[in-house]
Amino acid sequence: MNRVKFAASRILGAVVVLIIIAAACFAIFYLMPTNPAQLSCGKPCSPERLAEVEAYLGVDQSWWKQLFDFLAGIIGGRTFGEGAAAIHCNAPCFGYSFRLRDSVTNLILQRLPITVSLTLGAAVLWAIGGIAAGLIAALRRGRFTDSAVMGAAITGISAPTYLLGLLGVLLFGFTLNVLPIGGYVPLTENPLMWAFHLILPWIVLAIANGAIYARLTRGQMLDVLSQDYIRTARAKGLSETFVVGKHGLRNLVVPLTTLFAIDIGGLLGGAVITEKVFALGGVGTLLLESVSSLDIQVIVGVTLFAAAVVIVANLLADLSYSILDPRIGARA
Amino acid sequence: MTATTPALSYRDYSVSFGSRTVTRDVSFDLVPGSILALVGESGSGKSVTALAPLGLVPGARQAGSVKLWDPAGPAGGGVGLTGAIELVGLDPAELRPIRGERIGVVFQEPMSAFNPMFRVGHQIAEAVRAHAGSDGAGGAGRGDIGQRVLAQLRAVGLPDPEKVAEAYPHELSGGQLQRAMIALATINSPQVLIADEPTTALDVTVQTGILDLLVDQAQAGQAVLLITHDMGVVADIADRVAVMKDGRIVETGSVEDIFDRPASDYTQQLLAAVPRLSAVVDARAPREERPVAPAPAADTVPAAELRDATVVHRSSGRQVIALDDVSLVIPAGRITGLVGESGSGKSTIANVLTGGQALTSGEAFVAGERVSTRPNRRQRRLRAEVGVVFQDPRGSLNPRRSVGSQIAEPLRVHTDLSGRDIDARVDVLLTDVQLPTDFAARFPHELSGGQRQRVAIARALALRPKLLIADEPTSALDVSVQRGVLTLLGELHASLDFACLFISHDLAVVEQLAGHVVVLKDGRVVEQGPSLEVLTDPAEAYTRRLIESAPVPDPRIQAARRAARLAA
Amino acid sequence: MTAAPPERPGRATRTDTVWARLKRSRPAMIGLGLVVFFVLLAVLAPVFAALTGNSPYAYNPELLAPDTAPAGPLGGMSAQHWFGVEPRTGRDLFAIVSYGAQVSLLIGLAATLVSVIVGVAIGLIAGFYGHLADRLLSRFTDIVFGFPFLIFAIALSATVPASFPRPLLLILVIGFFGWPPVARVVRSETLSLKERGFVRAAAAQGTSSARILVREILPNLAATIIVFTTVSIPGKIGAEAALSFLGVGVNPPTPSWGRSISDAISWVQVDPMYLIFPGMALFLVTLGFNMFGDGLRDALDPTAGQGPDRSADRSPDRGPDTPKIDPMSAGGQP
Amino acid sequence: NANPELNDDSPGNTLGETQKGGTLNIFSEDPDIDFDPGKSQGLAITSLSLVHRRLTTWDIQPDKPGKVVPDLATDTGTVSDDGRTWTFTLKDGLKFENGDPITTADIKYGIERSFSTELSGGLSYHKGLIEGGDDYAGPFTGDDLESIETPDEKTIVFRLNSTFGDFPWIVSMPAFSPVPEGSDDPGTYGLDPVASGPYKVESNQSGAEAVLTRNDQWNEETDPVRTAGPDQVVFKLGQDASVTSQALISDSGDAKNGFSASFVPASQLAQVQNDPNAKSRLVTSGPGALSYLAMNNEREGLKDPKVRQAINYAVDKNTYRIAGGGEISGDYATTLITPGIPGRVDYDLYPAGPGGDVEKAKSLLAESGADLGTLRLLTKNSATDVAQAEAIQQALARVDITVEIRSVDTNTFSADATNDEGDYDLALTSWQPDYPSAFGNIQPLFDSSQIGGGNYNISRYSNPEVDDLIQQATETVDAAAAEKIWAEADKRIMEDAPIVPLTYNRNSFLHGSNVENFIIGEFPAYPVYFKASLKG
Ligand SMILES: Nc1ncnc2c1ncn2[C@@H]1O[C@H](COP(=O)(O)OP(=O)(O)OP(=O)(O)O)[C@@H](O)[C@H]1O
Ligand SMILES: Nc1ncnc2c1ncn2[C@@H]1O[C@H](COP(=O)(O)OP(=O)(O)OP(=O)(O)O)[C@@H](O)[C@H]1O
Ligand SMILES: [Mg+2]
Ligand SMILES: [Mg+2]
Repeated sequence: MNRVKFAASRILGAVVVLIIIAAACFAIFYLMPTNPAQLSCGKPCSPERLAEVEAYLGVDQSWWKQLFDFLAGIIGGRTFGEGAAAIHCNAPCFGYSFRLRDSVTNLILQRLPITVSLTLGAAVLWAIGGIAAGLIAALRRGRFTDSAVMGAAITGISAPTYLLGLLGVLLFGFTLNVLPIGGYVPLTENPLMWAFHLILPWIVLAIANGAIYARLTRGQMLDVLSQDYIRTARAKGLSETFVVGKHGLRNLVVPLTTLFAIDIGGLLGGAVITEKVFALGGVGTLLLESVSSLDIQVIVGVTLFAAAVVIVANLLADLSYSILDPRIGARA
Repeated sequence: MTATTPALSYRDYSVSFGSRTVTRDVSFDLVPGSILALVGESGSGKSVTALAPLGLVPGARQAGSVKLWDPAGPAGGGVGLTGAIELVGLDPAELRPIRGERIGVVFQEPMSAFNPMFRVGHQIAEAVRAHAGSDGAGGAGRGDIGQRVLAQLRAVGLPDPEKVAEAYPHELSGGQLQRAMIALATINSPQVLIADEPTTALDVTVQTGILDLLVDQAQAGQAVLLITHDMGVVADIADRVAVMKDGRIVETGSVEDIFDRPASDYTQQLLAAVPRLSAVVDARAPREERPVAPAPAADTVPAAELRDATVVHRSSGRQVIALDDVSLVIPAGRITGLVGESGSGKSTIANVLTGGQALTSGEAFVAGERVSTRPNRRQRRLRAEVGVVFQDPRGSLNPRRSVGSQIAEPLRVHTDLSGRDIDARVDVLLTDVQLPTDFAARFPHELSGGQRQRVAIARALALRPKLLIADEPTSALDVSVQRGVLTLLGELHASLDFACLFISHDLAVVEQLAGHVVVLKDGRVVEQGPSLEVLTDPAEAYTRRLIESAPVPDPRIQAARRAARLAA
Repeated sequence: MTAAPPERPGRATRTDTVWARLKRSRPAMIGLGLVVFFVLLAVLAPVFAALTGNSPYAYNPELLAPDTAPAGPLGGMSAQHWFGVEPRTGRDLFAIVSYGAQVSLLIGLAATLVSVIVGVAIGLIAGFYGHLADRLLSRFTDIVFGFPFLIFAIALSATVPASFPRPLLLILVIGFFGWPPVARVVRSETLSLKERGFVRAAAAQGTSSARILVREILPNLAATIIVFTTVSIPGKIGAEAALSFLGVGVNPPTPSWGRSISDAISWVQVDPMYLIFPGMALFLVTLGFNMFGDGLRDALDPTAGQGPDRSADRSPDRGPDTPKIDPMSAGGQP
Repeated sequence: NANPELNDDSPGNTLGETQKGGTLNIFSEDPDIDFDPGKSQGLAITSLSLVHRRLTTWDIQPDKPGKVVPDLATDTGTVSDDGRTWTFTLKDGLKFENGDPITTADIKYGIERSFSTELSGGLSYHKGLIEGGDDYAGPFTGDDLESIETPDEKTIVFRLNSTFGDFPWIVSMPAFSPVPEGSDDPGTYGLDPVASGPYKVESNQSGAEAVLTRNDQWNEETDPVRTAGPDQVVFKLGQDASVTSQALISDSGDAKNGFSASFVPASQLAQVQNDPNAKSRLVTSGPGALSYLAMNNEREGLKDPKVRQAINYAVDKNTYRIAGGGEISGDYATTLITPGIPGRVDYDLYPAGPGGDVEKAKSLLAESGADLGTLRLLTKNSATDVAQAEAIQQALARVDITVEIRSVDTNTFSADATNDEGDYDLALTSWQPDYPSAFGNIQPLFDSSQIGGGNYNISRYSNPEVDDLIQQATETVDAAAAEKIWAEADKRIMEDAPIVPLTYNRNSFLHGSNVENFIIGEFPAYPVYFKASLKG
């Protein structure tokens, strides 16, 4: 009962957050000196035609009118133009790109597999690798392995992803010529090639982000190992592996889930750079393109999508606590 | 019981951390069927002594010898005979089968001793499973173990073992958990049971049950090492006592010897510092008459007053009634004691009076003015009439500011004294609380716990408040330190003439200090009146139970009480 | 955060012990060394320029081969040009890297300052006042967390009039999007500090809220804030470089490591030195701050992960709302 | 005929035999490819020409000027005596991919739809040229454009506002492709158009790739210029230019069978020049597009021609060119009409050598006495553009002109440079005419009607005298006569020095080792997509 109420209030809050973000998008791009209509007016472009295009794109409206139309479109769908050439964008309509002749929903869905493959694959890799490294460091605390792993971690954190990525592309892609650069093969088409094309970005992303997991895991594990219940577990006569592997790890689940949720939420934002570096045409690229072509509806649509992912990820994390942490489960 | 064969014997046992030696040349024996109490101040090395041989103190370097004798070995055998395992220097893999199987441990904080993520029954079952292979119980299936856990839970006096086994730790009360902890520690019937302050975190009424359980264990033939700093507990159940100071055993002896004929100065001091509840002490020796404070003049304004005060907390949809229609008067110029079990609403009253907690209904007055939580100037000035000292000596002072500036803070906020006048006042206040004036420049981490509480009192008294609220100001302190602070409070009260609301769960302390006492239970006032009356001749069953559960530091009285209780 | 065991009067002051602990940590000292090195490099950039006569703006077409790559081996390294020269302009690479350090450090430090100030203010208010303020500010934090930072940075850099100083814009943008992690940590610490005896005592004695915030709570957050500041500087430096990498950083010809890196990457086969120097500079300064920040945290909070510490005030029920946050992981934000 | 010399009706394939078969990869930076002819600004020889035919097209041969040649039409058009009515006749046997015959109604409809707002964005020269075009809003509202007549299925007649000698070039533009009205959905037509060219669109996925396969209804006999070698053409979309170049340099994987639609970036040009294998696959065009520094003639200080002339002297074309990739990236420019355009006359009004003449510039500035303040230089934000802007900045610093660079992405650049406000002092850009005529060099850049409103008179230069000359030349149907007037206008404009001509760019392209017939003519400086083929 309570969980439903909690979720409902969070979702309501999320909707408000999203509306504010949408408003900010429209406001910022409205203030921008560049007129998006000019980009799709044609060459040469007469002032009359420019005005027509502006009206057609709706960019002659005030930003709050644009925002309102956009929000109304989500609820009731939208129609652009009229007569035979009218374009319908069915509810929920998260915008329509005149440049790409498609609804933003479709555009995101088209690009999403790439972004998801890229980031989720990397996330799995870095979560596993990072947690394993952190555990090893925690167990070998103060010894050489610990210093080595933590040294590697801090190095990984310090290297900018794009530098690492570009160097990786250069080394493995061009100099050694062992890995493909760019290009994406859908998983459904050929799983092997899918992985082969993504392995380099995965590794590069995993190095930078895995380091954070390693540090978190190590820190949390040491923290947990200093708790009284670990002493109890030892006093029971459990083996050290059991103590760490069961009693220790179980208590890391919640903080690691939190971090993972935040990361998953932030992946889309980070995809902007990653996809640029690895020449992959995912949602991040879509966003960059739309910004440079001032495709406001796509920008707002994708931004909202990205923000929604962040919010949903956080919400899921919050809800998952009640499953993962019995202390909360009972309370809710 | 032929208690000649020790189960565990310490000989010249020392533990050091790095270059710091924390225990030195500790020697004593744990004998099956009897309870040895290890007492001493905080930090004296009790826990280290008990736990380091089991490898449960990381970083500890041990020297000397701790031998675990085989129960099946020849009785009365000399040193070095087979059947003894030397625990010092044993490597972890060899220690593991001993832990939980031959030596069980009960820890102080039951709440943190259980892993919050697993069910209690599961955690107990683990202890069985960990030794199933070596034990011949190897064939024990899941169901068998489950049954054993339930039986064990029932054995430690938990009426509904199924529910407890299925519960997560946070779903149980401290007392339930401590029983479950004892069930866990004893499920493999170890020879030795180490109980490290098993009752300090519990209410006195709950404590009794736990102590009974330990006695049961000893009677079942286990050698019990009980670590405690509560001489009442020692008097209640210990057979022998080892007194520890600064890492050394200063005295060992039977419980009667220690209490009646303490040999070392330290033991004498320790016993003298323990507050005693006259109600029970009376039975033995006539107590000097305590002056009964004259009834307050009817026309003086009370220092504080609650009228029909109710506080209801709503958190995540549940309602907790912290105060239920409480009316009480704290007369000016006198010390009023407030006692009651944990959660009975004592601190809530303190919070209401200091404007930190809004009343759901009813009214609160300080010095005749209504208290509210509004942070306006009037209320703030009203709060200057109240000084507060809280329980935790560590949290009571800001670690980032010097002692002097913290004592001066209320003066800066509420007066326009010049800097020099303030400094002068701080010096006076420090002297009042019997601290050297140069302490003003120190930082809290440079003080001991008792010294910190003195500073906290000085700060609370800086504005010469009409009311001092002390919320368990000494419960985190060692008895000897506690005594100093309490004496100080009494002296200050006599000289400065403030009213004081003294909150404590220790009836003896309240009796020692307060002329008037209020007993609280579940947010209601059960009984109030002059402390002498209430605590010697309680009208309410609840108060009586409180009094009777509080152990007194006298083995004979405790033995009598125990006998009476068991007979009933 | 209080480290010292209670019964130990008359010890050296806090700062001394922190410094002593720091000195004992080799990584921290290496980190500090790197930081100092780059600060000196930045500060002394004009001195070096005067010494060698190389400005980061002066073209030297004569030092370039016909294909516009630097003439001579190792990117044209010479006694005159210590790091060689930039391809297709012949500008001195050492001057570019050292002046680039000015930009990176200036923007990184200032943006950190902005985000720490905003984050601390918001976290303090949300944590201390609670109720409506907390709910509003936490929502606001969510909003900023939800914003895809890069998009806004790109859009803003196009929106803001050109007359607005670019470094200031970057400082504000990077700083603004960087505060939520600070605010969250400060909020949760404030929540727990609020329950400490000395704060309650102060409130009970009629000290005003503002004074409690400033005199009682803020000083106790200092360690957290210092550590957070130190470890978030590299993130901010990285954000500036990333924006420059995407072409929306400081205006050329102001040197910027990020722009040099994005430029150099396509030259790497012909002139690897062009990538190595700015790339290493960015990497090393980041590493330096990270290592120093780590050491600082350990020095300020020796209880963190030091095994069982019985005396530290450990909250017995560390729920999921207070996960120990690694300030280096800020969830995709700068 | 307007250009008899160019309208030689017998285009011959001077290349060797074209191998048929294979998959050709074209690497494009653009994430999308829109095959809607109404919206395209593409050249007659690039992407869309693989799918759509137009009335005329271009025949490009290595080292020869490009020619306009008939495509769907039997000739490059006949003009009426008053010069304002053009008539074209379709060849026989023309079919769409679905087998339907191509009629002039389809062509008319294709042109009409390009007027609709929904399909704005394409090359629009015809919109102001065809009578009534200014007020026409496209066929979707129900109207048709009466000045285009289709008396029968094979004949189409255009009535123009005024005489326009270059009309045969205009009808080679994308909007002159046939679109069957029945299959048109303006929302999606660009994703899956009805092909008239040798290939049809098999799939088109934004951000990934577009696959073209053979259109078996295309009749090679009717199409003398398209060789259509590969069986399949795949556009690899959204490819980073330098990544593509690296792949092409190492000649690995898909790159072996492909080429890049973008120039090789300057940095990689250096690499290619040091790599004999890659160098053999580098194709560099002749001098083409004009790179120039536009000076905003409407700005206070820059209003003074003396200042603009001073800047012409002050600029260092050498460092500019080095920043762009050195010698291989172009030749120094002095004129507005670019090499490869008929009628070009070479001259240099501000002779100073590539390094500039600082003294002369200083003295001119002193004469003028104008207060310049800080000049804002608008440029694109690619590494090369920025480096070039910095070179200009550095050069002007020599004469104490302070320049502040504002680098923005390409779209913002064109929007900012062409809007009504014109908030910049200098802009660094280049211009390639949309068809090889001096008109394309001069009119869009210097006619006063082309200021603001999205048009490309970025120097915002306005001179009635020049406007007159432009009109005169435009309306001159006789090519030789027109060329003379254009040459005169060229020099007349440079006397006012609204811009600094910097270089005539040479574009360099890389192709894979398995690609042949990869040719670039004198104009335009782009490869001919429909002739590239794969080795067996
Ligand atoms: N892991 C450890 N590392 C370093 N010092 C320790 C460690 N554990 C305990 N000590 C120190 O050893 C001394 C004895 O500690 P011990 O826990 O035995 O005290 P105690 O008598 O049990 O006190 P309390 O009544 O407070 O529990 C103390 O000074 C303590 O600071
Ligand atoms: N903020 C709060 N929200 C919900 N319940 C609360 C809150 N504060 C106190 N309570 C509940 O109110 C009741 C009274 O609490 P209070 O702190 O006054 O008890 P106490 O007598 O001081 O106990 P102790 O001896 O343990 O300090 C308890 O049941 C407690 O759980
Ligand atoms: Mg202890
Ligand atoms: Mg309390």
